[in-house]
Amino acid sequence: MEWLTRLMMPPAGSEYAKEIDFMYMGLFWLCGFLFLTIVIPAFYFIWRYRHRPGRVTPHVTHNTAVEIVWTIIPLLICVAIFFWGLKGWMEYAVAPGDAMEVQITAKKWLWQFEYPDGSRTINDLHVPVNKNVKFVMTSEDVIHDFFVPDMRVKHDIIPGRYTEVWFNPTALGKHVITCAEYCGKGHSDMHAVLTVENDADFAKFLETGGTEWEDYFNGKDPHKTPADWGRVQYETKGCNSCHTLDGTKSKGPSWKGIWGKMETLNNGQKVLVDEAYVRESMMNPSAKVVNGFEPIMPSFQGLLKENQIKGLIAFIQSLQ
Amino acid sequence: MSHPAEPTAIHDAAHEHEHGGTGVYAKTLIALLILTAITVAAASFDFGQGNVVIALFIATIKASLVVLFFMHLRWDKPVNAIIAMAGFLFLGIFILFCLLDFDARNNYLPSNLHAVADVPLAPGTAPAGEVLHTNPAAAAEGGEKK
Amino acid sequence: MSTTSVDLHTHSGGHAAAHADDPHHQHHFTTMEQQFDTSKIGMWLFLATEVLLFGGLFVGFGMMQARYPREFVEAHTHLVRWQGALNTVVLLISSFTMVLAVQAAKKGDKAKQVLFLALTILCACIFLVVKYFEYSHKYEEGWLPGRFYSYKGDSIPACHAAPPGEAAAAAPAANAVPCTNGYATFFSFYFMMTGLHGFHILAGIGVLSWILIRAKRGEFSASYYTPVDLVGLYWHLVDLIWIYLFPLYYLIQ
Amino acid sequence: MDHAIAPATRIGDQPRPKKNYLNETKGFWSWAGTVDHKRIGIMYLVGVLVAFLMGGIFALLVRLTLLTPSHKLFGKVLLTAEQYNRVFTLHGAIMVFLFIIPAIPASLGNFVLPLMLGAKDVAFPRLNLFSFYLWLTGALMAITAMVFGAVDTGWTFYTPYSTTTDGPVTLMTLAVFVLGFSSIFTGLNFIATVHKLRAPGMGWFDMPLFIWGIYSTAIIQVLATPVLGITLVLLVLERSFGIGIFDPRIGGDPVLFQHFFWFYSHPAVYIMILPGMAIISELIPTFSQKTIFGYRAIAYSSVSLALVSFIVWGHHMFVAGQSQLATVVFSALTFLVAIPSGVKLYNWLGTMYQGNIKLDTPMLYAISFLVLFAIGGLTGIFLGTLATDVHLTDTYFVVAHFHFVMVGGTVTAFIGGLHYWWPKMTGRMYSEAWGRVGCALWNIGFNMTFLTQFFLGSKGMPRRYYNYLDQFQPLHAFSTVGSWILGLGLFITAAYLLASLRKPMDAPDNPWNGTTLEWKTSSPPITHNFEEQPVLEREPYDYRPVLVAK
Repeated sequence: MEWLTRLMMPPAGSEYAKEIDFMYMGLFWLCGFLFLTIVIPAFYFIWRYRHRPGRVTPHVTHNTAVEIVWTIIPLLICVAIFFWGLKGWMEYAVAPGDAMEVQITAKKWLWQFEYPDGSRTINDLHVPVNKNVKFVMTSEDVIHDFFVPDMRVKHDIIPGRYTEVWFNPTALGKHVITCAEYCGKGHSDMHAVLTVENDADFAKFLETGGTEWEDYFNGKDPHKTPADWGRVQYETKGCNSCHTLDGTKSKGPSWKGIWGKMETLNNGQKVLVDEAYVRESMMNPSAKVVNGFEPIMPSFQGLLKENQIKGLIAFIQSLQ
Repeated sequence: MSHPAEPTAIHDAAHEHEHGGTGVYAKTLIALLILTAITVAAASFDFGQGNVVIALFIATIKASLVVLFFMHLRWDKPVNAIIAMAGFLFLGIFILFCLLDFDARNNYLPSNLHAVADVPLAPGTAPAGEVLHTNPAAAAEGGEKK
Repeated sequence: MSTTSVDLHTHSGGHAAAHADDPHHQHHFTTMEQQFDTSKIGMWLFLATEVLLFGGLFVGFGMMQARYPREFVEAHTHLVRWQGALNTVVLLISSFTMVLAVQAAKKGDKAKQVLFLALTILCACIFLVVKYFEYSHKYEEGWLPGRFYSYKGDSIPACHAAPPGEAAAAAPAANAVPCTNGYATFFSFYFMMTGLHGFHILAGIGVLSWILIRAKRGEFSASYYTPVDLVGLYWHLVDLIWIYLFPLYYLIQ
Repeated sequence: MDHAIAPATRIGDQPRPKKNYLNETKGFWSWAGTVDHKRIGIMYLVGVLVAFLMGGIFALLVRLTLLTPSHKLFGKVLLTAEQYNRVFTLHGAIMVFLFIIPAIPASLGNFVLPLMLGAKDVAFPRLNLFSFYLWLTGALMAITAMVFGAVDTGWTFYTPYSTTTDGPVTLMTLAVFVLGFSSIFTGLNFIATVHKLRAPGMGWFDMPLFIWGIYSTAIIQVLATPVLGITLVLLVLERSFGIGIFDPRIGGDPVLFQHFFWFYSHPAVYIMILPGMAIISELIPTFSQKTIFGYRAIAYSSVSLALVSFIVWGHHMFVAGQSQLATVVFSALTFLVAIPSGVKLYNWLGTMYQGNIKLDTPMLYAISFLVLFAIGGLTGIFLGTLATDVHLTDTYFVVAHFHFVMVGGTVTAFIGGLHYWWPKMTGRMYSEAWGRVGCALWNIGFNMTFLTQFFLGSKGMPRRYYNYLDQFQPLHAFSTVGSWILGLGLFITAAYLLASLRKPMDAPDNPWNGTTLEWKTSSPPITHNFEEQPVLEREPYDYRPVLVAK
């Protein structure tokens, strides 16, 4: 029956997820059976007692015994299901004491993760495999919801309060994090990537912001250049929520053709878009704001590792 | 009820006269005034949480007097009493289940924490010009420090 | 129920003919009594909806009090107890005069009916006058709802003095903005609840005046006094709600 | 019990009276100022069907936008994310507040309830008209809000999103407030009517089950809707004056809003489904030509559903940050809902057993209801169960679940009831053949659209999403195609029903051999409903052959 589970549920990323799948399938078969107890008699009666002129129907007003049976049996089933669900839920609701704590701040429309060592990422969550990880969440604006389908957990994130959720990932690799509480225009783009990795990789990640970047800088794969790495940063670090690649104006200047251009700043000065300017704009964005744009960009100081900055510069350079 | 009863509105009205009456209403009013005095007096002592309980208990007695005598529910048809009780019953359900939630919840951020939240977050997410999480009163006072 | 003898318990009487001439009799009712009972059920149902309408505010008040216990208790002290008590007495008396007006209507005593209705309206007006003084005092002091709250009393602590135990995680070090949250919320509820109640008083004055005019015209009699009775029920409910508002706001300090 | 009486059920068709409620008076004001419950019912019917059309168009637009991940149709982007958010909000708000809640009680209920009771009108005819105008006012306010840019809050108006977003939220909220009062007055009217205007001889347990359903609905309307009213007032005040109750920026509590909202809106689900069940309880015995099985069980289950509906609202908030204690209590109570719902389903089956089942269009819809509502109800178990709910809530699984209950349940029953009473309301029979076609398309389209969404949901597709992962595209496309078939089915249904109005009146007084009192009067009824005050002589659904009079 594994195939049926896979048909209906996303991949299971933790032991807890497997338990939920088991429960889901259990309910599926149970409800399927109950469904048949309704539908089979219904269609049998329709055929068996189809209209015949002159057929006289018996006058049966009720049958107490039968009615008690079909009240009590569902009641017992329901009580059993409640306790089954409660058992699974207790596991979800109570985080183990030894869990590593990651702070999540949700905001329209991105996720910020902060690790115990203070390093931060945006829309990019890394956790070590087979470790309990607890997330302490709050929101900056409206209600969001931290949903990791592969882990079968979700919880609302409420402004002005902390909420918690935890899991123990067992499946190495990438998983989707989505926002499951409607939060406006960018609701459906409020994704983050969850990477479950082994301890060594996780330690390295904390040091350098990941291991993946190495593949882009060793020149082995023609499809993995520093500029491609920059594109990955563009998509995962939140750049794309303000900068477009096709020349259309968004909240920030489009990156298309910006490299090497003389831009007019909001104080009337002109500046050449080169490596120094791009670097400064990431670290101290409000220093030189291009005319016609609000100074709304936050500093990415400490958020971007050196390799990521290099990648981004290469990427912008490539957008001629 | 195979034979029709006789009551008419007039008859019924006359019938109702047997209930109530100026004397009963006056006694009710006096009881209500005395209870008001008691509840005011009780409030000047400090019973801790008990004050709320006493005040609401006395209020409920007073409300019952109004409903039973002034609103005639004591003599009225049962259906009206059921409707009245249903109103209060469902209000009770509402209160009870809300408290069930509230009493067990204590994970608030300190109020106005976000006024100075120092999380540098990205861009463009708050409507331009709107400062999130500032205290309106503080804004009115021009940020005057207390 | 398959007998030809008709169960008439919903139509006690079948005396339609007796009232066929009554101008107040509506065609879809068999008897005046049935019509009267129906109106009463309708009125009680309406009162039940009123209870839940106000109830929502009471629940909200209770929940926010649980959230800001300290602020609420302190804010309570800004309310003047004798004003609340006076209004309570005024409303109780108005309920008494109202019930006497209904009794007079039932007896067909026009003079008394008009007198007691007028007294009830008078009490309602006194209530509103007291409320006016209360409100204007609050307005002057800046004890206003939500974002209009501008009272600068010393008792209001700075925001970082948050409830203990919660600030540990991320409480900012230095933040000295006065934290009016709980206070402003208290006065939001104060104005909403007494305001909605006051609105009901105003509406009550309206319908009472209408009843008064009809009573003067002699429209009510022992056989038809439904409007007086229903307005009476409404008026008592307004009183009843105040019976809860009074201790909740003026006595818990 | 002796049966030596004149037949109550086999009424021969009397010659049609020349005057009926439709032609007794003419002109605009004869309708706009009418206090006749039948005319008010018809006006409501027209109103809710227009709302249904609007909500349906928005639904098709939502589905069409989701056809491809690029949202493009013939190279053009159909809706932007902002437009999409407004459209699904409008779909939800219109369908819930303007269509489903008033659909059965205010239109069919208004028309049929006094007839079934053997009364001349509802208890308060003028209040009834007032309710209708409140509904109309609310509808016009909602449309005005739509013209001024519409809101993007979702029909649930969750704070603090709703207190901070742009758009005419205040107007929309006030529209719903007004609609709420329309609903309250309808419920109040029906309760008083049921209590005091039953025909001579009709005790509580001689009432048709439709009345029980509407009565239970009315209880909820009266007791729950005021809380919606106050919630919306608080929301408006929060938005306009910052009173600090729901918005955490100024000390409020957004979860409190959810409690307030669902205290009404969960019972509101039963305002929607109970009348649907009520119609099915009429259709099944009539088209099985057999007495209802377990009359009292069905009657009690209606009332108990109404009561239980008030104590389960927290199951909308299992992951919303309510206390864990509340979550567990609400989950346990939620399972109570399953019992009366199951009792009804099995009692209907018991009624069909040994019946004489005629598959006319209304019965086809009743059977569709059995199947669709069973799926809707059973998938509710997945959501009431705590552990699985955590994964499934706020996904398409929930979307599919409540569409199965509200559309597969309520709307199916509504269309069934519309067909059932159409001859009574209009005096005309519709095309039976087209009726079957419409019902078949309805079933195919509905299941294609929404069965698919269970899979989307359990796979992890969150609801209210404009962009989605490519892997979901095939299922989304399938669902969208289903919505077209659904739309086609409804279009055909509307077409043949409207076409029947062009014919001369041809409906017999009792085309389905029904036993309840509305079939005792002419089709369409006269203005005062009955030539003579009907007297109930047999219990409803009594299909025993009539004995010869002694």
